[in-house]
Amino acid sequence: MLGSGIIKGLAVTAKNLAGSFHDPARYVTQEFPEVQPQLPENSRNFPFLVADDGADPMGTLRCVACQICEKECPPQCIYIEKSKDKKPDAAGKLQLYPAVFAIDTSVCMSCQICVEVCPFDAIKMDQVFAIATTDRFNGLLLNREQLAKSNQYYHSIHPTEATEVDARLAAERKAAEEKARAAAAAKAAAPKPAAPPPPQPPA
Amino acid sequence: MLASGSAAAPFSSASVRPVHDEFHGDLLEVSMGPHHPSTHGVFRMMVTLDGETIVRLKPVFGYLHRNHEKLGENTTYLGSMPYTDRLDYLCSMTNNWAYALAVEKLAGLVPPERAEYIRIILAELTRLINHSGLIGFLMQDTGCSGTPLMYAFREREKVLDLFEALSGSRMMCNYQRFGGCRVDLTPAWVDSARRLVDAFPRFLDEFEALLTGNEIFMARTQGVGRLSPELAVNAGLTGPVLRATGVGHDLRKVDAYGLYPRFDFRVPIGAHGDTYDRYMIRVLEMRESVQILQQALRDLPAGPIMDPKAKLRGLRPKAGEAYGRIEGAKGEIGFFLISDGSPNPYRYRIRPPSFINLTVLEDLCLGHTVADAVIILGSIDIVLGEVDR
Amino acid sequence: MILLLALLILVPAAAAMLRRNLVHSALLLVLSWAGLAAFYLWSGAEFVAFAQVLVYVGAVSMVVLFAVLLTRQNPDRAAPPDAAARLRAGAAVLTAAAVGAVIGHAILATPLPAAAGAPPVLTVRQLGLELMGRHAGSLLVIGALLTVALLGAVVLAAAEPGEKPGGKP
Amino acid sequence: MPPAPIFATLDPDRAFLERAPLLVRDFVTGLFPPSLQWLAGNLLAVVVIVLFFASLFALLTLAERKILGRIQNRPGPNRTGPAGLLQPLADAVKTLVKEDIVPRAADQVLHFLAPVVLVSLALMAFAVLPYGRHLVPVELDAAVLYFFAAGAATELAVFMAGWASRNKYSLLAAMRALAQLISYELPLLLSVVPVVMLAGTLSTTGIVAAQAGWTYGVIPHWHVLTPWGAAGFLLFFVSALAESNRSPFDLPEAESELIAGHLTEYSGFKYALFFMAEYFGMTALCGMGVTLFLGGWQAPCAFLEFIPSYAWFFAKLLLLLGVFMWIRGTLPRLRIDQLTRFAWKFLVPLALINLGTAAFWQLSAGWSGPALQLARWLVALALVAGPFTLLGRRLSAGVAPRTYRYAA
Repeated sequence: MLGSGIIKGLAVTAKNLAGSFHDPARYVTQEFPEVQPQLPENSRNFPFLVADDGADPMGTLRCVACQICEKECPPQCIYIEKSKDKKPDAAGKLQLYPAVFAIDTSVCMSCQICVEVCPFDAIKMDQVFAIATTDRFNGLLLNREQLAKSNQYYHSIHPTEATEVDARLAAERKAAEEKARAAAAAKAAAPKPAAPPPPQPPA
Repeated sequence: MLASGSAAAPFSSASVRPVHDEFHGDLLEVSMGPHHPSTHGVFRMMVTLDGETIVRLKPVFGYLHRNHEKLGENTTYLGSMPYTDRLDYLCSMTNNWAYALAVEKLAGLVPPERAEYIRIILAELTRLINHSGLIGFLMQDTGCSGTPLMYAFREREKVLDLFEALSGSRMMCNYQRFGGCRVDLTPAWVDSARRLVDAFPRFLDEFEALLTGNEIFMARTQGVGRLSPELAVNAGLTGPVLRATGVGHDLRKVDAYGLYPRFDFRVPIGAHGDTYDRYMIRVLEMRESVQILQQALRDLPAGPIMDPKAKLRGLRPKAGEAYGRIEGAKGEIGFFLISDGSPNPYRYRIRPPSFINLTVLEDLCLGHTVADAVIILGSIDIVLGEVDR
Repeated sequence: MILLLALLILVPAAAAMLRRNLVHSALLLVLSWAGLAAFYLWSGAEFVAFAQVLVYVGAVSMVVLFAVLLTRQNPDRAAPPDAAARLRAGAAVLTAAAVGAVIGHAILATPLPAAAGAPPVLTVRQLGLELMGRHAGSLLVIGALLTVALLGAVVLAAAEPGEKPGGKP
Repeated sequence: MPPAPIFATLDPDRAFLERAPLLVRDFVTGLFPPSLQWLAGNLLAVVVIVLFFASLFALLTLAERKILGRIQNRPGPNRTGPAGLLQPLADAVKTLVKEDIVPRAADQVLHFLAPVVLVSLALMAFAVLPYGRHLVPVELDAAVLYFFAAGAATELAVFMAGWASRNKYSLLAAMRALAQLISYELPLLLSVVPVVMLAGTLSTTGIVAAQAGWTYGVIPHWHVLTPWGAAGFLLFFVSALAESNRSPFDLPEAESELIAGHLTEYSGFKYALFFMAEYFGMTALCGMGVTLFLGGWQAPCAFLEFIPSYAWFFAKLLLLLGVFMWIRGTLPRLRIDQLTRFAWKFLVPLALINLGTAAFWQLSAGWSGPALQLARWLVALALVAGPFTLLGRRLSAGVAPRTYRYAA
């Protein structure tokens, strides 16, 4: 019959019209400003620098300015200048730190390759997406101070990932300490055996 | 009175039957695009009309050329991976997979079984959203004021949420790595994927009830833009456009790459090669993808997701060349790489299916009206990011 | 009132003659038909007025406009008023004056009966009965003619002029 | 069948709500000297029509976007005012403020005249619709003919718009619009002829009166409930869709092909005028459809008579407009040649045959007794369904859902 396809189509739209009033599977619109979207944990936007202690971000930056992310970043939007002096990092070892660490967020495409390649877990992906600025040039060039955020904030946005990273870092730190302690013990033990053997004449 | 174009210029391609030869009225030169509401992005068609029927059609594109291949030669292999998302920005997962496949052939890496399963699941999910999105846009061209498009996008949102939960971004996933995948699937993700896949056939039935039997849609598309199998094969077309003409060429069966032989699915082929067949082939392909997804999600093995030999940085494949190709939603998407041992590929070439499928646009549109040309363009399914690279 | 209506009919017709742009003159012609319809309304013949609007302003004007559009006319081909054109114009004025004189004489000579009270209000039903009664014969002839024309048009449209490129509808 | 005795006291004519509009009118005309009263009464009617239908137009645009939104599972405008109620106001202000660009090459006079003519003709069509028992603005003997005369003249304005903007697209679209309007004028008129034939009068109040009364107090004598009436109503409805350039036939403003058709070169308030004219045209056609087939202001059942008659008219009107919008949200568009072929090779023959069915229905009015009644209905239904399926099969000859095979 000629009109049957059209009538079936009309029935579908009628079902949707009615459905959109009560069926949540159909009425999926979230009205944005009022309803904030719950982003999944892995969601990523622009990167940020992790600082162990929120109070003194510049002091406890994990980044050691090794510039791997600067080399690996496809659009080359990271600019790092190493510091002249060194400062102890979390494990007490003397490390460089970035005097200048700038990301041009107008170029960055948040592809998170920098996060992947960073051996020190110093840079992670943020979830803030409402970052419109009026100033196109300086407003989008984020410097070190604007990028740094506390580890605690990192825990709040990527909980599982943050706990894994912390666990790994803690394990590394413990291994480093044991190595240091073993080295110290070995150093302490080393002078004793070194003392007795000198009397043997070289054969 | 009417702006007369070049009066009866000689018809370029030989296959044009002299239309209205005895009445050479003024030919009307109409330029549709580059920002025309129905050209799927920045694409322009210089259409020469004799009255209502098209006598000549010259596609003009290149507006979205971003020098992707030259860029590929100046960045490391890993550096090009996020750029492949921007090729066919509706199916970033399949673009990634094709590129990863090419580099794996080059560097001799073998992804573990779980990674292969994940790739197949993501590729089939991408096929679902691409086909449903395309049918939504095709219906938008025929005139439904957005209803099928909104239904398709409602389902697409659910799949994009899955992609975001997995790779971090809805469309620019940058998920595949050479030798496996970047992030493992969490059980919660697998459950929501299974729920989505089980609900998809209901959406498809509703979609088909709205469209397949619709007399107006059938009248507008059946017999419009008829493509002969010979022309399709000679023009090197691939994907649903080729299968609609009756040629059953599907890389998942031909190359049997990944673990596709492990899944049983069928490849639908059309008989008339017209716009209606191209629409129906995509609907049937979506149903087959649901079959594959259900099987893949059911027996997803545990295990590592990355080839242990694979190093993230400093990948220097030995000198040589490789061509990795997969059955993307639009057709055969292939990456041809020549490496000279350095971290950057010497030559980085992409085989874009929608660009090659677009070459037959004029042959399909001759003799039709402007309204048909819009639908034919819609049925070929082009994405300008991939056409212009 | 009648003068106003007469002006409404004659002025657009005259203007239509003078306009260089063909489409403008066609539209002015339509305006004069509308004036004619107003005249019928004024004289109380509602049915004829609406029929006039429906048939003329609705359909015949479309035929005229389609004709104007589909024929290719080049505005630059308007012939400059050379000697031959002026001679033709003079002859045209002469004949027009002669025809005008004959019609004027005819109108003035015939004794017009004075308007006998209010015009008879004719309801559509009486019109129908009149048509079906005394003038049934002529109505049937016209009806048959129109139906044949309509069916002819349908048959013509039905017979496809050979396979149109691009396949079925 | 007199209305059931319990409601005798509530004779519809004397119900207060029923007489309210008349009281208002008498009060207003009373303010004027007797000589001007006729003028005042009609002026009041004009003012009421313009105000009411302009606000109905505003609400219709909002309702359309809301219904389309809900069909597509999205809320539709809800930012301006509660549930988007101020959206029409926002649209009006926007169109008023927007700059009104007139292309230099355009023909200024025609370019300005087109929307004005279109809106005035569309408004004129409202003069003859019987909104309520006593609410007929103009009591015309040849009302239906007047209505379609006003409708036919709108084609002229569409042509003027297309021609005046001197633009390839709009000229192409104007030619298409004309072809469509003309080819659907015929089925529209032919579908109305049986109603006039059976009602015996061209005046709309007469037609509504012909549909009065109910059998068993529940089934109304509306034309749509007779076989020829149902066929006629469907034909009228489809032709009305095409006449007002709505959904499956909205070719002139086919966005996907010729941008905005003959409206390409219009902006600002003139563009809004075109839309207003389209909605007025649609409402007028729906009003006429209600009057001819759905029993105008007649209540569907005897005991519902206490609801004032104009409420019934507008309920049915809104129902029809709702179906217009529902169809807009569902169906794709027809191509120009399919559209005209559908009119000439399907609607016109069906309308002619429907004349025959109506004639048969009129002649067989005398058959009484259940057997004869049933026979009468069956013959009439056969006369309607038969040609429909035959012509339908012929129209969709090459078009059918296909079955697909799978590669080896």
